[in-house]
Amino acid sequence: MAKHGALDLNLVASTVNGSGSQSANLVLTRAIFAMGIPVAPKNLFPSNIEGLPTWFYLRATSAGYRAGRRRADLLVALDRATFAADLARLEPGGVLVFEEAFGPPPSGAGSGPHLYPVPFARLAKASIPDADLRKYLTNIIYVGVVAEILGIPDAALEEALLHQFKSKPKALAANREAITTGREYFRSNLTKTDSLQLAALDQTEGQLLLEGNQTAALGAIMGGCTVLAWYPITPSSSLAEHVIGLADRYRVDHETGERRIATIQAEDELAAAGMVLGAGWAGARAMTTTSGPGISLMAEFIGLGYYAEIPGVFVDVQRVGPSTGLPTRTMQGDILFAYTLSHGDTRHPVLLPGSVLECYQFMQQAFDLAEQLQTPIFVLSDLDLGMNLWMTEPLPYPEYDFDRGKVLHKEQLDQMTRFERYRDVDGDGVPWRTLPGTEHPLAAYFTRGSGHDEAARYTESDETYTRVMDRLARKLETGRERLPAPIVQGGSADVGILAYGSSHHAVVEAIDILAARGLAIDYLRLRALPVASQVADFVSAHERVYVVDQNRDGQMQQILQIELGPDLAHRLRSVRHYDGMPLFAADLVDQIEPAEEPAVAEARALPLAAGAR
Amino acid sequence: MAKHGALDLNLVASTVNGSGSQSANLVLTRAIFAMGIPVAPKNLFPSNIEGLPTWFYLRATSAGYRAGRRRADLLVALDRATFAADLARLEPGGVLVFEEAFGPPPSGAGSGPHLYPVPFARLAKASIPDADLRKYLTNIIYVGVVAEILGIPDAALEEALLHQFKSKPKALAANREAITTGREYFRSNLTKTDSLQLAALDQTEGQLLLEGNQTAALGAIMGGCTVLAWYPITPSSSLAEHVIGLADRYRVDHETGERRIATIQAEDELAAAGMVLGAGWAGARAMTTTSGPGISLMAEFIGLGYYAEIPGVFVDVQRVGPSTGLPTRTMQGDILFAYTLSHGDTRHPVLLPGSVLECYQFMQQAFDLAEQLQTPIFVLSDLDLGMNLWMTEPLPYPEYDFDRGKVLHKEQLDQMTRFERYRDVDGDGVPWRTLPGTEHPLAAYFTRGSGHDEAARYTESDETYTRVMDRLARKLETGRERLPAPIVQGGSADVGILAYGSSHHAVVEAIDILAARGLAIDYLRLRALPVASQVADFVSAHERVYVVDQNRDGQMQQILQIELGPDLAHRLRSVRHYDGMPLFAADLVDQIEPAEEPAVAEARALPLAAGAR
Amino acid sequence: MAAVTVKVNQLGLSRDDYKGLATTLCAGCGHNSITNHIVKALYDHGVDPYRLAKMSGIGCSSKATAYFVERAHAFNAVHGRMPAVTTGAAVADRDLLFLGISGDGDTASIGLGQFCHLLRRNVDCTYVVENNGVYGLTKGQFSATADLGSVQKKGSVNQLETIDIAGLAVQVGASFVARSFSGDGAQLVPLLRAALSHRGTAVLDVISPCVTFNDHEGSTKSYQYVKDHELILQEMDFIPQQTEVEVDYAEGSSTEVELHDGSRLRLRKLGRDHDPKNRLSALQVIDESRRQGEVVTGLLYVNPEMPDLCSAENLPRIPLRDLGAEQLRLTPDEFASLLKDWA
Amino acid sequence: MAAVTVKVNQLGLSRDDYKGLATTLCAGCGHNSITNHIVKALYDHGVDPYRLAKMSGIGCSSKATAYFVERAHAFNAVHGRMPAVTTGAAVADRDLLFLGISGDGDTASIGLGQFCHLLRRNVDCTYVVENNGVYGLTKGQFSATADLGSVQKKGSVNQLETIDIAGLAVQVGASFVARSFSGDGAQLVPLLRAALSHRGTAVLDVISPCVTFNDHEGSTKSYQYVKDHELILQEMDFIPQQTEVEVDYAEGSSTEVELHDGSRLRLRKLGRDHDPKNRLSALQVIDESRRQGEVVTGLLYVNPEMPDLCSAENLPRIPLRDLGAEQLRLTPDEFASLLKDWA
Ligand SMILES: Cc1ncc(C[n+]2csc(CCOP(=O)(O)OP(=O)(O)O)c2C)c(N)n1
Ligand SMILES: Cc1ncc(C[n+]2csc(CCOP(=O)(O)OP(=O)(O)O)c2C)c(N)n1
Ligand code: SF4
Ligand code: SF4
Ligand SMILES: [Mg+2]
Ligand SMILES: [Mg+2]
Repeated sequence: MAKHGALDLNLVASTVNGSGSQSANLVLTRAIFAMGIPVAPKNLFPSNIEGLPTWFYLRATSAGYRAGRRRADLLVALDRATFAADLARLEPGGVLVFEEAFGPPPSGAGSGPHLYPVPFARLAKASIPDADLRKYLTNIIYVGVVAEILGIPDAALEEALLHQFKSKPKALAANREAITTGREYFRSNLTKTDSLQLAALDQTEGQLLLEGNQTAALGAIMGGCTVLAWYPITPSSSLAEHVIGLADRYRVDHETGERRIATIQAEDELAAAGMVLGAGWAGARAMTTTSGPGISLMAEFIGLGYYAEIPGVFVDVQRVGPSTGLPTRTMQGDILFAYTLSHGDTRHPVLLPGSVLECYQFMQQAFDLAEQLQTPIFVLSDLDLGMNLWMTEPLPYPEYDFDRGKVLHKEQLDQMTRFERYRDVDGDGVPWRTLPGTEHPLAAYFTRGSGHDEAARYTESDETYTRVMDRLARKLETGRERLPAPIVQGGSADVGILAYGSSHHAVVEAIDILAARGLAIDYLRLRALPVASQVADFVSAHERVYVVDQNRDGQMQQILQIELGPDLAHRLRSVRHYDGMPLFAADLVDQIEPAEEPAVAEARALPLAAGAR
Repeated sequence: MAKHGALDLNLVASTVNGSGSQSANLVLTRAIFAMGIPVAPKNLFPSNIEGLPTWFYLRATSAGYRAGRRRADLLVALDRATFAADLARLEPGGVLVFEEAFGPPPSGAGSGPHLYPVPFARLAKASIPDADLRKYLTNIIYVGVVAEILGIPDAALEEALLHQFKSKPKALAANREAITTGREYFRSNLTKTDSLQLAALDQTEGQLLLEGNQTAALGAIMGGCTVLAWYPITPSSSLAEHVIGLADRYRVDHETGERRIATIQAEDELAAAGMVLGAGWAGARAMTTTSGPGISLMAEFIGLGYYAEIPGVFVDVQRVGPSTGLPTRTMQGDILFAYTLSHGDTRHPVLLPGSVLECYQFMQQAFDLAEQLQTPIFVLSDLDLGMNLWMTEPLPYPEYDFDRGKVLHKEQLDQMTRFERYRDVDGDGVPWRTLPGTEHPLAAYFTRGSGHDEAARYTESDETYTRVMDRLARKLETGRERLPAPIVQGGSADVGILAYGSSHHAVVEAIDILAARGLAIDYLRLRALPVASQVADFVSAHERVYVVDQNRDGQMQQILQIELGPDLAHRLRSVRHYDGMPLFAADLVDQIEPAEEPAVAEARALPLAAGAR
Repeated sequence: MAAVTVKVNQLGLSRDDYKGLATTLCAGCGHNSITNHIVKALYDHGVDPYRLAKMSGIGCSSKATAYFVERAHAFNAVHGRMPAVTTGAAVADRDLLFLGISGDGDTASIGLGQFCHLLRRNVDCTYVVENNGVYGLTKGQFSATADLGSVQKKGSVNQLETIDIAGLAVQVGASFVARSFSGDGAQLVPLLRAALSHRGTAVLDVISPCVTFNDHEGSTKSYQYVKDHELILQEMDFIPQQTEVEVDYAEGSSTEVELHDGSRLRLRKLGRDHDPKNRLSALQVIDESRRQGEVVTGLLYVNPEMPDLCSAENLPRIPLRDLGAEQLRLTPDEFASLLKDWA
Repeated sequence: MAAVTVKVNQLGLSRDDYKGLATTLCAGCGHNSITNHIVKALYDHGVDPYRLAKMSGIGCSSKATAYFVERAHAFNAVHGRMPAVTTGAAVADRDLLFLGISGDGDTASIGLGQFCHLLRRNVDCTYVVENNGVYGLTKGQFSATADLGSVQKKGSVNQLETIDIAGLAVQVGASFVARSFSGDGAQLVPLLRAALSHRGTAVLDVISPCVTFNDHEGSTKSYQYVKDHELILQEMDFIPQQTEVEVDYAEGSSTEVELHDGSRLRLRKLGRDHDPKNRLSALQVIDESRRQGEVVTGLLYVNPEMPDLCSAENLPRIPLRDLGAEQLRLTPDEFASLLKDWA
């Protein structure tokens, strides 16, 4: 699918987990990256600790695409259990590196690949005497083989090894040796018959390879998070653990040993949510990280946060539901549920980062928004974004100070004769609050999830109830325009595509592919819920808008039907992907192209007109 | 609003709770009912045990309307705290009975009502020597006063008293006496100046006065519920307590003392939901009762039930949310949340009883549906339906046996060579199941909320995951047509109204009112989600369809936007009521009439045409 | 006008300054008596209303935070989840003084897990369980603290063993555990003051009869039952910090517990020999009294040494919520070097 | 072909009939050893696979139900909520034999409340906690059973007191509580059999080292630590119902516990004097051993008299799920008379 002469190489390594495959994959990734070649790695790991099939997808493109691709140009097959099935992943005419002991692949499989059998186990046994170590080093041998096939220079590998084993000189040496073993074996025993080759580029200068959970964690720290209450759950745990790691490094007073953040591992997600609300009520910037099952458990507290108007940041790194689902696969399956979480009339601002950079930025913004709007803010990331490495421009140092929202301190209260916690004095639906501990007779109020009036007094009055609920709806309107605005690309096509979150990267590529085939598509990337007014403009301006959802039910498409109303909704077409794999461009092209067949045919017939659009 | 000569009397009694007001109100209700007059009582009580304002609305109509009305023709004001405010509830020219000690109402209030001051406290003191008893009897005196004003005969009161105090002869006598005290006081000290009068009718013959929670409980028992796991929460507790009461009476073996039902008061709603799933999995007909906060807490388990396909009946007697909200007020606020409960792609059948009769019927059906569809079934009632008395035709004895769904027993397995728990052998998306304890080597399977294939084996396979999820979507389609179908009334008007649940009764009346004003409206009563195909037909056949929601966000209107798609959705108009009060016809008329002003004007200009429609 | 002399405490506040809204609970409810004892304890203790945070769950009991110290902030959380909310607030602002009110349903039924984990973390707060053995607010169902064999108003008999809140608290490692009775201010007020002076979670399991639903014969949480079966362990006096008091008890009959802020609780043994610093002795006295149908009251266990959560987490003296960007963000240099590490 | 003689049990089943799928846990994981002991216990005990219901929560431990008795139904619930699911299933079909497998995170962190309430109800099941002090499946975070001062693999030190599952179970009124070690089949197999014979909840807190995340020095749940610090209370033999066995221990050195189905557990005291029918003694031995850093194993407490939930609820002998409309509906006469009452 790449342009002529352009690089687009996709490698798939099939291994078992808990066997050092992770570091082998990373070293290979970083080595290619060190060659100046953009990479897009995807790790497909099982929900277990060791011994089950794991696949690593590594794509390298000169176009700098960040999405993956489904079929492999080069397949490294190291897991006997999946060997036969894995062959189906290979492009016709592709390259197959495999454990010699598996025996040759059944003929016909992969229609004539270039075959490189390598006795990995035997090589490991011979070169790594320590059996414990061997378990973790067998995989790295494949990196040497692949380096030899693709022409990855030692210098690039060395750079990658140094990154991976910075502080572990012994491991560094052992891994280096294992790579050499692989390279040497290929040189001495096999002949390259394929034509795959990686040539250095200069497109990664200044770029970083980071995981969304890592950048989100830095965002939390830079956003002034002082309370993290969490409960471990894949794929969100590493976000919390990154926050803790950063805190250990940057939030500890060298002299006193004091730690300027509380990181509490709660007993479950219910408790974590409650801690966030307690802390937010008391004035701290508090957050939790979780995934689907945790969101379900937090429902009651989110309703309290909504109605009692308490700030808090709730990060959902989405995995595949329903229920326990596929804990190590990716999906955008919690959008509708998070947006409307809890019984009664509720609706919550949801931020939808589309890149690791936005994971960093939106986390900071989330704390501002939570305090500005005094309500729980969701940040919905996903496993693909959170746990895979992504090439990114460097993260900028924040330019603005925190916005702590409408808080009245003693000094302001001194100027006032009356303070009512829930009165809309500014007309934006956002009332003022005081924090416990404020030394002023007007300051205190009673926080509750039961009916209350503007002065926070208990009431069952029908009129008061309605008034408060109407203001809450107004507050969300205020929020609507403060949230990250959509980003529009193009503008003159008849057809649009609307996507959000990690889908972005496949969309960008799909647009290129479709454009090359004569179909021009404009693109709106949604970055928050409730949707901003630009969305209606965008939909109005297009005959058809494809809404990309990584879930079965087309949840965003459904939300848009509600938010945009029927007049615009009839322009929406749902494009859905929900098998737990990251979204690839082909998943979109395969759905959009046939649907647009007439338009494409027309465009082909009129190449000039299409180009002029 | 009643037709000329027709009876439409609305009484409001303002008292404090925990003071015997409840039984006074009930006696009055049953007395009027005993006169053959249709009644519609509504109890507005506070979320507390004693000492706070309570209002009782009692409407009597010859038309047999079951909805209430907002303003009082006769106000009984016994609570000093709300006296001034209560006056606003009185229709101009209405009748005011009040505690003399409050002093005369401010002039101008209620524009000249008929005033009947009564020294209730003094009368009580004089006639009821026991101070403890007096607390509970003061209110009943008002019944005597009202009986005298309205002309309620002693015989009717006696019938009501007997019903109320059947097994308590002492209380019966004391209450009878207190009523006489009231009647006598009025006769001796006051002169009737108003023209209110109740004349006997013959419209309650064979009818019952029942609460939805009571009839739902009987439905559960008749539906074969064998496990009830619940946690107390207003307004659902009485449903569970009625089940227990019925079980104590009808499910206990006289000889052995064995009880053919387990009624477990769980430690919370999470546990209750888990118990239901455990019992459903093991083959019992299990249910829970809760309200909004409980639904929030059950979210995770409902997702498990959906994905692992476990039957269970989940009753939500809705109160006002969000959060703790107004526990003793009514709302239809959990519709959208329950329908889409839990993270990931989920959707659940929801039954929407619209009467106490349907509370009884739908509970029975719910158990059949749960086992037929092997999934959690929601029954969404509300406080108005569940905790108020409603006039109803007698409940019919069930005609059908239970449908236990697709369960394979040993005998069937003997005929089979393979059993796969999650295979769609019948093409309806509903697989077969076995119960634990089945003595057959093919029977066992592994139930889990994680990814599984047709044979219930753990898998993370993308294709298998998608296949299972697609089947679950298909299963819901099967459910769609098995659920209680909508009921359509009329059929030739341009305008339609769509409502569900307890709104029914106000809708029926509003249609009469609007028809009298020249606006013909057809009516579809939705009785379940997902919506049946008739709904699309109905909407297609009408220019505008008013969707009645007792919630702020127009949740059903939003669901319909999703379910019907934009072409039909643009015909929908949202009518919302969300102040916690039961829905009254005027709430609808006041919204629909102005919107239809042009149509109404036209109809008035063309009376014959309108009549001919 | 004649000048009226109002008695004030060390902060210059009158007892009225510690009052709240009028109660909406039933007349005679034990919870109301506890409210009065709390008002007295807070007044006597000279608690600054502005630094007080009143926490609760849901239930009649949990409503009680509205009925004292109107000038303090309050958080009425969802049912059974006060512990988590308090934990979050306590780390956010360690200068606040947390007083939590819960019920037996709130704590021992729905809230059992959170309650135990609160104790495990030793969050600095006073946690009062207004224990009536029933769900008052939902009209009289048994809670998990109802005793085995206890009779419900409508006649049904509780078939399950009680969850003994004090015993459970000691078992899971609480640092301060006492039991008392709503009717016994002489005991409850010093216990409350000691709890306020304790750093860590101080659990007060206070039997508080529900006159409407659980004060009948056959109930083991009725006024009469407690009066008949109370086993008072100690007489006690709270001696504030810096107060010199002459010891005038006979040798050996009294002990003192020194609390975190320097104040002391003086205990004079009454019923049984019990060392409140000995966990096992506490478990024993609780277990035995329960088996005998007695309601043991007094200070059951205290360990003033156990670090509270903020100390264990090594949080700064200045409340977290007061920290600004300067203290929280990486400096530009640190930021640059981190990104370099990450590259 | 030569005939192969396969050893079979009283049901005519071979040990292989009690096996499950191949484990996917780490090689060397304590949970795998426990699986083997369970297979042996079920085989020896002659448990009917068709009547067995395998229950679990979420975690490495909770996966283990897949690795034994493939021919039994299994329910892998959500995290921490196995108790509720088991309770529901147990009342639905009292003929099933429930064997639950949980982890320390599953039981003592997220599941603490449900666990305690399961015990309170004395639901008839065996409840095995495969206790490794960490969350294995989510890669090594401390769980609530990690001991105070225990060191995580990455070096951080646990600041919180442990939740002692056995102590907690005794405290909240469990009817059968034992502790064992995954490496000690001689002890665990008879305990498992006794648990299966017990009617009511039988808790087995089994220390089960996580070789991947918690088997290092500084961990108190490592193989080495348990080996060095185990305090074995008793040697034990399970004596099935109707088996006559000669007593050949010295007078006084052994006692027997008779279980509900007539089988007996014979105990020979080793370490300390402890009467497993005495709650207080159990609390004491648990408390003391914990304070000394010992891992006390053996039968800690048993009370065969306590009624299980189905008995307390007076459920019929025939499982509820087998009742039909005839047994469940009111008769037309009853129905009519009820409506009359209601009119
Ligand atoms: C999640 C949830 N479930 C149930 C309820 C209903 N509810 C309110 S208070 C209460 C029990 C209160 O009992 P307790 O804590 O003992 O307090 P008391 O009223 O006896 O003082 C219950 C079940 C609720 N508010 N929230
Ligand atoms: C609601 C929910 N929260 C979090 C998780 C993630 N999770 C899976 S297993 C586990 C902990 C398992 O620890 P433990 O019970 O000790 O079992 P082990 O793996 O150590 O055997 C967690 C937190 C989950 N599955 N569900
Ligand atoms: S119901 Fe009971 S607990 Fe509630 S206020 Fe009344 S007496 Fe107190
Ligand atoms: S991670 Fe630990 S608990 Fe999980 S399987 Fe491996 S050794 Fe066992
Ligand atoms: Mg209570
Ligand atoms: Mg564990």
